[in-house]
Amino acid sequence: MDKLEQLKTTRADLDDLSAEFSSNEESEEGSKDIKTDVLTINFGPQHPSAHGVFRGVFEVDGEIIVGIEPHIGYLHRCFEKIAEHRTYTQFIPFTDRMDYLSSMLNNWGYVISVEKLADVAVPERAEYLRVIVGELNRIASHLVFLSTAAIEAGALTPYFYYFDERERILWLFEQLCGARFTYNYMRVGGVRVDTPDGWLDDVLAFTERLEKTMVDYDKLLLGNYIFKKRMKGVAPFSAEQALDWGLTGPSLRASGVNYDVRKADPYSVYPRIDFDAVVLYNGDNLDRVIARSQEIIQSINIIKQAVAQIPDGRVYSPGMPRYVTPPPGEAYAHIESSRGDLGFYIISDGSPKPYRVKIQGPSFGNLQVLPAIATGSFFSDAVLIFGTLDAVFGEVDR
Amino acid sequence: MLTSVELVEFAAKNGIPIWALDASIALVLALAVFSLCGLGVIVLVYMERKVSADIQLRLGPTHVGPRGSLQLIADMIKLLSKEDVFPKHADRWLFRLAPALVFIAAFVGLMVIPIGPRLVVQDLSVGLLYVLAIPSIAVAGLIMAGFGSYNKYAMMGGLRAAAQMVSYEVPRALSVIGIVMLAGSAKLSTIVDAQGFWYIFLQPIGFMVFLVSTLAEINRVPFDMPEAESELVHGYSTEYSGMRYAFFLFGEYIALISAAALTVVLFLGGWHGPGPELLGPIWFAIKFFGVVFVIMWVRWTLPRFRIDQVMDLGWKVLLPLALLNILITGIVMSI
Amino acid sequence: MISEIIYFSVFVAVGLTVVVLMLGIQKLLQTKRHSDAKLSVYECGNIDVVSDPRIQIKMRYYIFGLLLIIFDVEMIFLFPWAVVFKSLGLVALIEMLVFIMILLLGLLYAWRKGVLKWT
Amino acid sequence: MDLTKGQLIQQPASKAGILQEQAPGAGLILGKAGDLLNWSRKNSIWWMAFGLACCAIESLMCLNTARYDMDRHGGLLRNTPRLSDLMLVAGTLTHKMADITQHLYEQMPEPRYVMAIGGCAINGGPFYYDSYTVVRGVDKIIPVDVYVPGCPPRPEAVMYGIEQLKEKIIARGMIE
Repeated sequence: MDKLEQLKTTRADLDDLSAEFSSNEESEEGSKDIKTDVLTINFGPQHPSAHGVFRGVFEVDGEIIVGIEPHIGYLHRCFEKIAEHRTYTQFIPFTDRMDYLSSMLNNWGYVISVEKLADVAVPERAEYLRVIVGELNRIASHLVFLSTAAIEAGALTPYFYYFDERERILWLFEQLCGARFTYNYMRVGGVRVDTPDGWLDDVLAFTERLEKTMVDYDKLLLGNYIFKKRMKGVAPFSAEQALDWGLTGPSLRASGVNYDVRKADPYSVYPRIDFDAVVLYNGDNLDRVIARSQEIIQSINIIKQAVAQIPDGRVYSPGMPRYVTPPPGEAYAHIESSRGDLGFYIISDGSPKPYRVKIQGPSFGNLQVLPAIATGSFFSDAVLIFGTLDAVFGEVDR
Repeated sequence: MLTSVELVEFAAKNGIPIWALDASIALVLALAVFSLCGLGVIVLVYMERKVSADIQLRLGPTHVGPRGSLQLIADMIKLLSKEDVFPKHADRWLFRLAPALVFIAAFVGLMVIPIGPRLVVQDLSVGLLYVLAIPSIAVAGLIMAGFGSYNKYAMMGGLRAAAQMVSYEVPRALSVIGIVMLAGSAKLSTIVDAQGFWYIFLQPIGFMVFLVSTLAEINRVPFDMPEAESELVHGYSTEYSGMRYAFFLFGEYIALISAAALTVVLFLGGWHGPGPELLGPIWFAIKFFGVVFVIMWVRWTLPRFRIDQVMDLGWKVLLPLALLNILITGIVMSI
Repeated sequence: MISEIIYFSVFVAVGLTVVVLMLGIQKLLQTKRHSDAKLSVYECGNIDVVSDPRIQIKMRYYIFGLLLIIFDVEMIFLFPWAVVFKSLGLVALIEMLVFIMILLLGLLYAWRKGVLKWT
Repeated sequence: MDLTKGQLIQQPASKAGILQEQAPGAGLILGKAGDLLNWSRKNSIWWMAFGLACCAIESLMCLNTARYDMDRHGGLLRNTPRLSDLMLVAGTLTHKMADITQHLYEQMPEPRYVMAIGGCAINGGPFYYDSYTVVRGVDKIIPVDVYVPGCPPRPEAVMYGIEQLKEKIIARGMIE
């Protein structure tokens, strides 16, 4: 009996020994490649290229990103809950502050949903004005995108040129509705005011100027060898991946998917306007930047046609009540915002206040892809990828 | 030389040891160089702000002093009166020594640069080697700052500074070998005197390699990896405030001064120009500001490289080009 | 030689004096009001430090550092050679070419082995 | 989060202050020196790149651009609190962001100033009075020097605010 025990323990010892031996072998093999740790870096909320209040916890091995954990919610202002306590018209200023770089388009997305819910007809002139201001705002937003992309790549100068052009657009908006930045211009059933005298001529003059200057700016930024080298082939995104992750807008079209709400589900007077959705095929950083730059050209094209086609008449549909009270029911409408597919889903219970407003913001969908495509890239590129995904945190957090 | 025979005789008569005489003259000269380079920093920072403003459709400083020229003075006095934050976790000595090292290394490098005929503090026979080697010590300061501040961004900035130095030290030094071969000396004043015909025309490849690696050496765009603001918040100097930061700023601009002056000396004929010899420093200044303007122009036009691209450029393009330059120079000179 | 060393040390001393003097003036002028938060590490505003910055970080340019030493040594050999090159002539050129070629081959070898790639 | 923990640990004033109290005649010299310091402080206001929401685009980004160009007055955008004199709190401050804002403020070296830009930073905003996440004004957590109203204020308004801050800086003595 004792002998058996002894044998057993010897056996166990031997097992231990062999285990130790094998583990030694393993550690020896491991020591060939010196063990290094990953550095956990906080990126944001206060960071020069955090685009507001994004916080990403980046795990960096040397210079390569091995993991990203995004933290959002630093700007959560509970818009959807607030909407339930405001009348339909009162909620329009909130949409301004959602995606604050393209306020007009957010206004538009909201009022178009309410109009669908309440079945309100919009005068022709108002529709054209919406197209004009919407596209102007898209240009302004893309200009901010291009300038931040340039800053993140380390070039400061393009930012000043792009913002100069943006100032001109803001000046036009100020002429139209009195505000530089948060416009509150659209109303359920039209737009708030008609254009001042000569405003459309100013718009045309601006588009002609921008058409010329954009050529120079593209040469300055997109034609730059270093910029191209930094951007080309970084974080490529195939069409399937883009669709799986729910990307929308220029980022999706840069991956080769021809989906533009203005074409796929036309609204307003877009069917009467001849333009192309910008589709590029590599889906890398460079394409995402070029897509924006080319969309500016397309927007100029749209504005020119809209100004040519705009009829005279009223801009606000007659007989609209002070409080819009849609019948009970629900409606969903979406538009092509400067960041992608912006949808509003509104449920009405027949009272002057909505029962529920659900906002489908494109920035959120675009941002969630960041860990998937930025892992494995350089730290400096991860910042660029985050920039080219073009998230606005007013809209991500709402 | 400046230690003239009379002075030595005077010293010998009065029993002053020769080293004391040397030291006192050196002190006077050091103070002169310091005030000159202090003035240079003020002019260059003002110039940088004005040039960048001009490129960016802006005006630049206009309100402080005549045309905003007192802007840097206001900034400096303000930095002098700011609170000096010494982070709790920072390494005591590394954190303190880093700005001093960056500043002193850049300042001491100015010792051998001739700005006119015989206008040089110490005309070393290995002046070229000295002026390449000493300012590079500043990189150690950046690494110390990065490691000492116990901050991740600073840490990465310091490591990048090291990576960059590793890649650009060699091409920069190799690119001037051709000049040494042509001039037959590593003494800077001899190199200037040998330039009847500017070396920029005899050594175009060398000049390009030298200019690019100089940009990398002094951490200017497109090679400002150590302080890449878009990802590493302020790079190696993230934790520094007040005067300690100002020394980094001084160091950076003095490095710019010495790099631009070296470019003038090596490739643009130094103080040579039409007119009497007395105008030498003026010609030197004109060429100097020309080079500085080009560096600033590049700074405000180009984006930044990525770290691997930076190293690729250094090892795979500039180093072979520099070696090729030596080869071509040697063959042409032998024929 | 001794005079050059004196000059060098005087320059270093002047630089050091300037640094000490300026920091002293700052010490006199500043308003010190420290709190724990002020002395803590800057982490983009986050209060908790999520990891230690002084870890064993991966130095991907280690091999580059080795190459730097090799080429720096080469450079030191090249300088004296370049100074007297005019008087030595063709033989010296060929000798030095062989030397450079060996190093260049080394560089090419490292390049082919993929060491110069930032992985 | 606890909104009352914003108190700083008070320490004795600068050595210059002690000197002024003890040495006779030092007051005059220090007064002149204080004028010089105040002149430099008002002419070199570096602000922190700290944007919260919409106001950041208007007040932080536009303030640098060609039309407004605070560089003319010596204003520069700095990325770290360590180099900043002024914190522009531009945008809606939420509870989640509040302690970060406070932390950043505390990391700025003295002398430091704060400007609350826009309705949200002043008192929680014209719209978010019934929001459960918005802090009703940044002055609940950090001391504010200048308030610039607007939603968002124009860049000119922010420039005017900075002019007001300059007057405040001059009015302050060197020794606080």
